[in-house]
Amino acid sequence: MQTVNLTQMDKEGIAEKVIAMGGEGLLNCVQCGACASVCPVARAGFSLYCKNLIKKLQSGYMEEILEDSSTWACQACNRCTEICPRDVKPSEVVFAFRRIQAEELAISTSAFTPLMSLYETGHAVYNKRSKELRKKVGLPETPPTSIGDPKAVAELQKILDDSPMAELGIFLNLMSRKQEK
Amino acid sequence: MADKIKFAFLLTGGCAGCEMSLVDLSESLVDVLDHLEVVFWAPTVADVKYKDLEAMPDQSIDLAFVDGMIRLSEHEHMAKVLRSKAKVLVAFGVCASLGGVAGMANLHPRKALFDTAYIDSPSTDNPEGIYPQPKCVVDGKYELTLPEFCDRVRPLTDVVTVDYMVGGCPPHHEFVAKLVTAIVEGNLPAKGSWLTGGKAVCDVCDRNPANEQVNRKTITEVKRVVDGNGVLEEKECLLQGGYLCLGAVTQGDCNASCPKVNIPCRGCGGPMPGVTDFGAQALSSIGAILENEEVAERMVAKYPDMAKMMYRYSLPASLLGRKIKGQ
Amino acid sequence: MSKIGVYVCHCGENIAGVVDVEDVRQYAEQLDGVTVTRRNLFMCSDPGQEMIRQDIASGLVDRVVVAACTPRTHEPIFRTTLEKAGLNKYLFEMANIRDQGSWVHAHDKYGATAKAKRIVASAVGKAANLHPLEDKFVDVTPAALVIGGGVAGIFSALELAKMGHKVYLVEKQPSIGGAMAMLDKTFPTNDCSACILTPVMVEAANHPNIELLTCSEVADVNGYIGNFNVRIRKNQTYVDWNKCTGCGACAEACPVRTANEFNGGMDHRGAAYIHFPQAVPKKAVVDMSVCINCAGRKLGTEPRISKKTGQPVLAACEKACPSGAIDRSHHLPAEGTLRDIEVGVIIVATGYQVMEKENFPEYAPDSPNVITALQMERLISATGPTGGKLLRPSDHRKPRTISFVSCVGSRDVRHHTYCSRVCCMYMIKQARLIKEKYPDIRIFMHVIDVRAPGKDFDEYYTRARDMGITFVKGKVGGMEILPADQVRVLGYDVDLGSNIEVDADMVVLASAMEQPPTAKLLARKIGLSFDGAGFFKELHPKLKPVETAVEGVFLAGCCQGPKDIPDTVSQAKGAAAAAAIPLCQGKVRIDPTISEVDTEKCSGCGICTPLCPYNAIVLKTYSGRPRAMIDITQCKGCGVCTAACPSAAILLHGYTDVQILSQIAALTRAA
Amino acid sequence: MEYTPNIVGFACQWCTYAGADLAGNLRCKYPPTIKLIRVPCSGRVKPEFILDALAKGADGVLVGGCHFGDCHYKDGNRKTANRMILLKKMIADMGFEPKRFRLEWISGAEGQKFADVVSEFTEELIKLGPNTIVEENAA
Amino acid sequence: MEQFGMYLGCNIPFNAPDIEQSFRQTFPNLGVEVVDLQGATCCPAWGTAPSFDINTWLAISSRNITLAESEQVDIMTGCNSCFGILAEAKHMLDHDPGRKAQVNRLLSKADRKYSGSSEVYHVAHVLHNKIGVEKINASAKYTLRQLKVAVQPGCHLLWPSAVMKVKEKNPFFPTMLKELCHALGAETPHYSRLESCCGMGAMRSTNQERALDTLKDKLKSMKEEIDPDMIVTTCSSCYLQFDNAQKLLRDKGEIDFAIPVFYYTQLLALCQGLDPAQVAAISETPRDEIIVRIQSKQRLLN
Repeated sequence: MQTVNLTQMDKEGIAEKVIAMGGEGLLNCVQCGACASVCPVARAGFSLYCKNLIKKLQSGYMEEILEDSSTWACQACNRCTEICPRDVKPSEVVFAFRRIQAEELAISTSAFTPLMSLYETGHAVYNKRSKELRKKVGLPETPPTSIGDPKAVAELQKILDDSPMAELGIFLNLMSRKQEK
Repeated sequence: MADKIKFAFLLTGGCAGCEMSLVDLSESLVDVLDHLEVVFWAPTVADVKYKDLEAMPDQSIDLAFVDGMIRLSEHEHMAKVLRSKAKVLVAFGVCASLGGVAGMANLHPRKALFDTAYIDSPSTDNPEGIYPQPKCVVDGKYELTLPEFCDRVRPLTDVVTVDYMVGGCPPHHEFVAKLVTAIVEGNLPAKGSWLTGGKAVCDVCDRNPANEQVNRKTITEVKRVVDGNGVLEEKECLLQGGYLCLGAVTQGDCNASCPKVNIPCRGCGGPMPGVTDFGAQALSSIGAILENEEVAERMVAKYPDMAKMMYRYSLPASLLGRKIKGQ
Repeated sequence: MSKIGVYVCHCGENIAGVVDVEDVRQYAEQLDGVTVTRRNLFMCSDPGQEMIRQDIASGLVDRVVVAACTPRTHEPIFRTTLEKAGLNKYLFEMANIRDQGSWVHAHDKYGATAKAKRIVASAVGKAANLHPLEDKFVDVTPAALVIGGGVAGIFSALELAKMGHKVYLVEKQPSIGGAMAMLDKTFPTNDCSACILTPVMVEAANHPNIELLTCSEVADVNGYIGNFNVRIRKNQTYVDWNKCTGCGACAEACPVRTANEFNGGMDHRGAAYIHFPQAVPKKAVVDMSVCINCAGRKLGTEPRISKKTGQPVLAACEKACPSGAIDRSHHLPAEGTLRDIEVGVIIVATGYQVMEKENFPEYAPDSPNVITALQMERLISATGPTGGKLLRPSDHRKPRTISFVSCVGSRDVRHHTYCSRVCCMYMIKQARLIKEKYPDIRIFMHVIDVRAPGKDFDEYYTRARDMGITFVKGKVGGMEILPADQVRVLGYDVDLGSNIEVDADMVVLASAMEQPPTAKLLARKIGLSFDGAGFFKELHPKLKPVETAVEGVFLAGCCQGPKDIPDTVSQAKGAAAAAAIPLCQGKVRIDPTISEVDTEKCSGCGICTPLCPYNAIVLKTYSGRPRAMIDITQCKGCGVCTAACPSAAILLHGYTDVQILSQIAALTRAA
Repeated sequence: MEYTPNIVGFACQWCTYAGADLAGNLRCKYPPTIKLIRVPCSGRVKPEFILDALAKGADGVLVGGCHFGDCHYKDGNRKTANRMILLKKMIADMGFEPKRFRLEWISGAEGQKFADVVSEFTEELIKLGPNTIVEENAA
Repeated sequence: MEQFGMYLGCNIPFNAPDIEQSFRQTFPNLGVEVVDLQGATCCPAWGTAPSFDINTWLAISSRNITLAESEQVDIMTGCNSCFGILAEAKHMLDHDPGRKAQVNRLLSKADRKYSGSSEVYHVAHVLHNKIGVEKINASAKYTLRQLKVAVQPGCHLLWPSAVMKVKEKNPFFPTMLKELCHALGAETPHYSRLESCCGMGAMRSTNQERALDTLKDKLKSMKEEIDPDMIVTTCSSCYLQFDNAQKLLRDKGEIDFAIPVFYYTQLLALCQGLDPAQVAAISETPRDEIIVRIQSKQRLLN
């Protein structure tokens, strides 16, 4: 491991940014480790999990960890938030960091498909075999959700079109396709 | 016997009830008149024109009583004239000394008062909605004037320097007798004081628990006379029984005449010497002996016009004096 | 016209760094009645005080206003200055421009200066209306009350008794000894707790100046320093203690089995029982809440006569008692008996409670093998439920692996934010004791960090590491229940940077020390206040650590905050020393800033009488009419009556209407 | 010039005044709008004082006492609470925005709360604008 | 009849419609009417909007809640993750008026307004707290007596407890699902990894290896400690993970056993005597055998 010169770490604005993105408890953390002790992500051996993410953010890391997509393994199970003795709400910090990563498009590749699907169908998860499955168990082919409801999808798209998510250009192709129609 | 005391009596905005209490001296009034020379008593008794008063030499009146509050511009004018003519000026009765019942009008803007009096009251027939005008021309040639209706009621003390104040609505005749005797005998306190026995209604009230060497209890009930809760025992304290009796806060020169007949004291006697704001003191004294906050909340609910309850006779002389404009 | 001197303090840079002190001084110069204005770097320093003394001595000044810090700390200092200069010390007023000025408005220097001027004007306004007041003195009742018979209470009582003062020591349990009596050994010396405490308990019980009132509680407190009237409730014991010899026969005979509090509920006692083997006084009590009335007769009735034997049918305890101390034919009131005592001072030493494991859902509270450290203390004690053998509660087998979990309820915003101060050390102690006795047991200590700052503490901790006890830096976040009543501790090792698990046979929770809820009731009776953590608040955290806001009432031990035994004993002795002062002086000063009735003005309405919290106001006949009078020894100067008096007949010296109205006028005057 | 509210505070010496001192010790920032008048107990505060301050043009008045159960004089604060319930109503009857008057229980341990209360009260008063009674009376 | 708005989410209608069918068929037998929330979208899943922008998340979630508001019903979700998202969103909106105003501005684009009048519940909450175990027990035709169930309550139903209307007595040792299984006569022995993660969702899509390891750990605890006849869950994500990833583990030779998996209402449906071809028809870990055992004559209650 290399020595880190903490005086050379640029902490400028990092905490503020994380707090603004929803990680309000960042600076309350005393690194007791309780969150990590029960964190599925930590227990499964991912590299960046609540406790060490918080420590790194507190120490001024940002560039160095921005591309680490293991934060996207967080299940949001919130057990950390339930037990944190300092009310840090570690899962909120993880999500705040994810939002910062998203701004830089440092997103787990696995996140894109659900996003596209969400925009197009209103469902992050969609299974093309579903009609067949539904018929098999005696249900109408289409459930009463947005999948068969263009008005509902249009409502959702109106919310998404002006969102910071759209500004990242994630939906660009889909949006132009919609306009062509 | 020295010279007779030159005496004047002026009614400003009031009901002349205070003058009645002087008349109530009945036979003793005859004795009093041996000592008094009434030089002015208007407009109630003598047909004296105001210009007659204006014509009198300054300081020519030994003793002047004013009853009534300052409601019209005329009241202010006359009060000032009388002040210059009189050596000793007494605000006689609670209207003159504190503003009186009419002072509650200060919680309403002038427009609202006029609307009620000249437009909205059921007995009024005023389809054109005409308000009293200070000036008007009749038949194209007679210019008539009316005194101006002031923005608010003021006690006499707000307009001129008053030498003595007397509470009561009206002052109790027995006290008036004592008072006149004291004046005649020249037995007066320092100027600027209340003329009073200096004790509260409770001191002369048969219902005061202290008479029986019993400590007062906190208030657990809130009642109003209008609710018809029945009559308390003869010796039972009205305040302790839940009625908002202001006897503890009020000068008792009335001999507790209201509580004697089951009516809670409403504070016409004015505050005890040394108290500036009658209502605030009443609120402080009574608020403190409420059993708990819940009783206080009930009191607020039961008396929705808290200011009018506490300042029934004294609003114009209170620290705020009137309802201030909304901000 | 008064001659007011205004002295503006720089407090080094504390004030002057923010407030323009010269501007404030100049402003004060033109206020009505002000004759002298001066500034100084530190007004409370000798030169600062000398400045005031000289101005008074030379007749320039007859009222003093010091604009500096808070009167709560410095008013007494400057009052002494006035006194030394020959001026009545109550002709003094402080303007608080530091604590409520420069310190809180450092971001707005202009605003802070403007505010300081108003505060000075307010103080000058009040000063102009001050009157000289005279201190009065009353005799002190030569006795002390100590509430709580734990180690703090015992030492407080002994110290006072040894100085020659009469002491009442009140304890609600049947025996004194408190929490320390439950401990096995004590850190950092591993002394046997009972061995060092029992002789002290006995000494307290036998001291001629100490009257031990166990099974007793404080029912009511009235009065004031020097003359407290205290009502003590002796709870019903159902045993005649004059006859009871503490032989324990009743406890053995009693058929009831109920959880034994003294052993953390890990074994049983009877309804008739003796608190613990070394109890002082060693007397039995009957706990009626669990008594099953085995002989089937009501209390206070004559026993049934057996048809078979012709003998009276007695309860097991009655029958067993060799001295006739238990007799159910007496009608004994369940509420006990009341007794009034008079004391000059009170020491509160009510101790603490530990948080129960049920407060911590994430730590498998349903597992019998998860216990609190206080329970562990009993489990390893020779007088404990297992006779000192370490056996885990679920199956009474010797554990192979034990995890100690620290900061359970302490340093945790969900429970208590404070550090309980003793957990690290007692965990280490217990771990060491276990390891010494059973070297084969694996012990893991899960800590956020080890706090061992006392004398010989760190050495004690280091030795624990040497003994092979494993320290894991990292707070435990959860536990899983394994088959066979094992508990899997889900931990994290900060140093390894990795998650860890321990399959433990037992888990010990170092749960927080906290103020028991009953403290609220006592606080209300005495007038004590609480700090942010819920403990009794001392008068000053540094300089008056045993005094309270109630004069004559002192604090000792954990009721004031978590502390270990040495600190508790130190504080107990400190409290005794402080409490001894009024007892030795024999007189206490009555603060003259109290209320007084102007009988001439009083109308006898009696509004004031139910208001006084101390019943200091009585109606007496004066010229034939009832008039209020205030007993100066009872009045504490709250001013509730003053504000309520409809006749403006009650004056609160030091806070008169005129003084307060002059302050309001100064604060609202156009700037 | 920007309007800075002038708040007259009445603080009981055991709790709120001590809380204000603690705010100083902790260096909690708040606007320099409030000036405290120290009284032994909030029960000493006559409603008249509050009306007097408002009549003299104070923009806001704060009365601070101990939490219930914490009163140094057992229950002086309860008398205050009763009085202030009546007074709040009366102030409103007299045309004042009731928000100009605040009753707060601030203990000696609540330095931050004192600062927060003053900050919040100041904000509130800025929204309400100045108390114009003095100008109104002069007019 | 008490009504609840059935919020289906994504996995249930598209990947496990037999669960949807089990809702539609079991609830009427318990006196509850299932109301469709027409036009519902994704909750949205943690990895989508919530990982990008809080207000966009809240706008989408609250839009879904408004569907229930306009039907004047409370929401009932079948997926723990949907429940977590919606409950947290509701908590944030109801406790932060400023946030609510911002989100309502976004929602106005879709001509909707969130008021907060509908509560968010999970199917398990409705079953346990609204319907109650007695009614469930009374509705069963077949008993699960002497069958051992490994319960999987799933995480989003437990934490953070502050946002939930219905709470477990101890969220670290949950009992609601156990009690629901007891209502059907089953045994639910404790296993140590009761509350450990199933590895589905974000973890699986980020790193399948680690997600499978996580699941394996949990499955082994079940198998070794209690050897259950089946796994029962009330989370559709957990359900898919246990069913599908268990197969993956078997295929890779990491485990050598197969424990059938049911969503709780599927089991309930079987006990109510409903047709397995509709309510429990799609799975990758075989469960036909246990279904036959459940609906056998011996288990028929009179």
